[in-house]
Amino acid sequence: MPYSRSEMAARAAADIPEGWVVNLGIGMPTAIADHVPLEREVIFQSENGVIGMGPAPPPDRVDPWLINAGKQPVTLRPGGCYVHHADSFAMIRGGHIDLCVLGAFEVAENGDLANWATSENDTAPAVGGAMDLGAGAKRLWVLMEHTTKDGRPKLVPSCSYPLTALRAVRRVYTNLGVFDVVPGRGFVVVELAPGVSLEQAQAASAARLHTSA
Amino acid sequence: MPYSRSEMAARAAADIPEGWVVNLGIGMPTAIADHVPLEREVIFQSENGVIGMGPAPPPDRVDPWLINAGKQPVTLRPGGCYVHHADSFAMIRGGHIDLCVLGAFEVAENGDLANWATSENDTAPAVGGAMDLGAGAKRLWVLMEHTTKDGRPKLVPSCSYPLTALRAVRRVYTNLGVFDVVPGRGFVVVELAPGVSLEQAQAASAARLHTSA
Amino acid sequence: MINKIVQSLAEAVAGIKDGSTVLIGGFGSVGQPDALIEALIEQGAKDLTCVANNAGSGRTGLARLMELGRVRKIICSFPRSSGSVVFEELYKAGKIELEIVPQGTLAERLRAAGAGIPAFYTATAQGTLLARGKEEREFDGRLYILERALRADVALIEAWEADRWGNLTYRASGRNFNPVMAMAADLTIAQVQHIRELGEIDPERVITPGVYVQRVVRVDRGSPWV
Amino acid sequence: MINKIVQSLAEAVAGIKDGSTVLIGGFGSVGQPDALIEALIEQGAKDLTCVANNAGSGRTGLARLMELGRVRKIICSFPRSSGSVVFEELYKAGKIELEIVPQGTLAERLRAAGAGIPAFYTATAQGTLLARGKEEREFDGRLYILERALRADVALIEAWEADRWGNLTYRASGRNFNPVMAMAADLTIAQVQHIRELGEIDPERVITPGVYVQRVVRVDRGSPWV
Repeated sequence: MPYSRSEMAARAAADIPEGWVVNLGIGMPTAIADHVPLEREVIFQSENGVIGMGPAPPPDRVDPWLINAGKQPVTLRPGGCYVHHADSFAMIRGGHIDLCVLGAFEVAENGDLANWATSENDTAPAVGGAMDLGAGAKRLWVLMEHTTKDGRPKLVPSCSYPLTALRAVRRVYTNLGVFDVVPGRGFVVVELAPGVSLEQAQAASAARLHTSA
Repeated sequence: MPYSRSEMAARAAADIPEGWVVNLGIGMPTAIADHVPLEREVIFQSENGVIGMGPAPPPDRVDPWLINAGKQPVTLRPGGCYVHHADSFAMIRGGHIDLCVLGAFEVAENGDLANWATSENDTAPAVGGAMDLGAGAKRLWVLMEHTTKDGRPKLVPSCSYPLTALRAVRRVYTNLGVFDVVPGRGFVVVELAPGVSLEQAQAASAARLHTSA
Repeated sequence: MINKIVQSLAEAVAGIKDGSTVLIGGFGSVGQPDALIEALIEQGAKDLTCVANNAGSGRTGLARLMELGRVRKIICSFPRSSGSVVFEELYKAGKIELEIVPQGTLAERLRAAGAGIPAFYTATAQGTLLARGKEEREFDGRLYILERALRADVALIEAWEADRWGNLTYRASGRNFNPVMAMAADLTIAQVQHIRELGEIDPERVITPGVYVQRVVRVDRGSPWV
Repeated sequence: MINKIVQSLAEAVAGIKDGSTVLIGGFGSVGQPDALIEALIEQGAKDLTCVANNAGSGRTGLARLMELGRVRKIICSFPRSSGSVVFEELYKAGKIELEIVPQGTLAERLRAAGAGIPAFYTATAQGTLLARGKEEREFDGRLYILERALRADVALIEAWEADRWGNLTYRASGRNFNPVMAMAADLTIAQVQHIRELGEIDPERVITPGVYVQRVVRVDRGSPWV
């Protein structure tokens, strides 16, 4: 059985050790934080200058001045703090973010990431902070469905969509499993979701899946 | 009678309007602040990140954490604040300082300033923030004795000492008078100290002194 | 006595010229100078280049300014946020120019303008469509692109507290682009929730020194924003 | 539980390697991590490149480290402060290298290193001796020189308060180089006057987020510094 979205987020969350500074992309990656227990102290950073985000507030305790990069209300943990946008991206660009997890349209076997525009003729693609995070974070993971809604593979030999960052992705979490991007080799299976065979995963991928052996 | 040091500082102080952000160099220029009454609100900035300095504290009220660029104890006025060194020099380099007043070894008639090293072979000249201030402040004035201790002129056709900043000085206050640096023209006498004649001032200068007429 | 506090929104935006480059603070609805944008709509300046993280949403604020045909060009990182209908219409009709800038590069270009840095190198966007036409250069084995400072005529920002010298504090994620935009414009106008007496704001808590601010106007957003 | 607080100065400076580039915070005597410098003297690392605003004074602290022959090179803006006798002796004897950097360029090179900017242009020092060998380039009719980021292995800094996540506040002019140095080193070690409980420091008042800090040690300076 492939992972559900929640299981995918939990699976990625399990790999985040205490003490890491982590930026989670808008959409599915944001849910990863819900699977990191508060007592495992992970510092969630948001591009808009929030460092040390806590869980979403109950509806009656929303502070309208406190949102994350996805514009959702959040809270600040004890030990959290605020910086302005230039300082926030100094932290990102300067390599001080241990991990960034983004969604993707495609990931190539050399680690190229495409997640911001669906064609060169896209009239007005929205890039946000994805290129900064892709180039700046110490580690870039991707969390996404293994294929598009109409079944097209998203693990590819090389990206057909415009790139966000070059040779940047280190690991991919999908509904079918966990895959490392190994320089010179490509996608290497770390594990498959329960009941998913290598053949199934390979059939859903355009790039070759290697096994670590 | 030429101006005394205190009169020179007072003369420069008289030309600083309310609201200007002003950086005063180490040494003689620092004394200018003493001649600006508190009710004329001038914002004195120091390279080490103090914005809105007030007068020196009485000896029994010195805060050892609060010094100016000359390492002397200072106070902070109401409305003052602190920034770090990169933010302080962003303010300087970014053109947000209305006026900087420095001392000088030489000022050339094209506005070149030499105030940091006495020869190219100087073993270890100390530049501090002078080059940043020279290049970054909106206006650069110089406050200095008209000649060296042994009588050598400091207003020169071109500097013989290594430069601090090029074409930067706009006005010079000396014990003999006040002189504008006018592009394409050179030193123009704004006023002479009481009892000082143009001939005396010219005799003490290597560069030509023009009169505004 | 230095007093940057003005008494009306009209006074706050007076003198903004046609053809100006206008920075607009905020990220999402937080720290966005809504009242100043409305005042700019009233004020009438046109042929503007607007710099903001987004390209407006709904039909008010920046979107309204665009709909009125007053914005020639928008420089932003995320034009396609939910409800950016006006921008989409104008852009499809070829009635507005767009420059997309990665969010961190946008912040750094503004900071550079404020800090007297005319240009800097960054790895962000290297090798992508957004690097087209930009100088590429290698330092220590990695490729970077050259980005230019982004200076503006006017910044409209929102802050939490101000005093008459223009010192500003922000609240929580309300900082965002506001402090760097304050540095990058010749005329920085701040809409604030609270006016404090000079000296009342803790000097260690000032984020934007008044040096960067020319005008302050109080706009009480009311509950739940206070 | 994240806990960056260490119990001794020896633990704070443990592992600093020979050949390291070491940033030393402070301006004048303010915000200077005196106890950490003494601990580094004890620790024994040699062949160091030290980056500080000054080149030490008297015969203690950085001057002592130099006198012991442990500093290969010093990068600073103002080597000739009153009492920099050790530096003068060593420099005349050809026993120490010197790189003089304008103070603002020094701060910006450190900030650039922390911010992932490999190089930037500045007008500071253009046309002077300190621009020799540096690329010159014109932007919008003005000449600038290219300056490189200055990254380090270790930063020794002083702050006012810290919590166990390493968040730091400073006091008055004690900020100076400390926050930018904290960003620019792989291992940032802070000597602080006060340890606070997590959450006790106002989040709006944190100047250096703990993200930039690896180790914190409490050093009570005693009166009148408290």
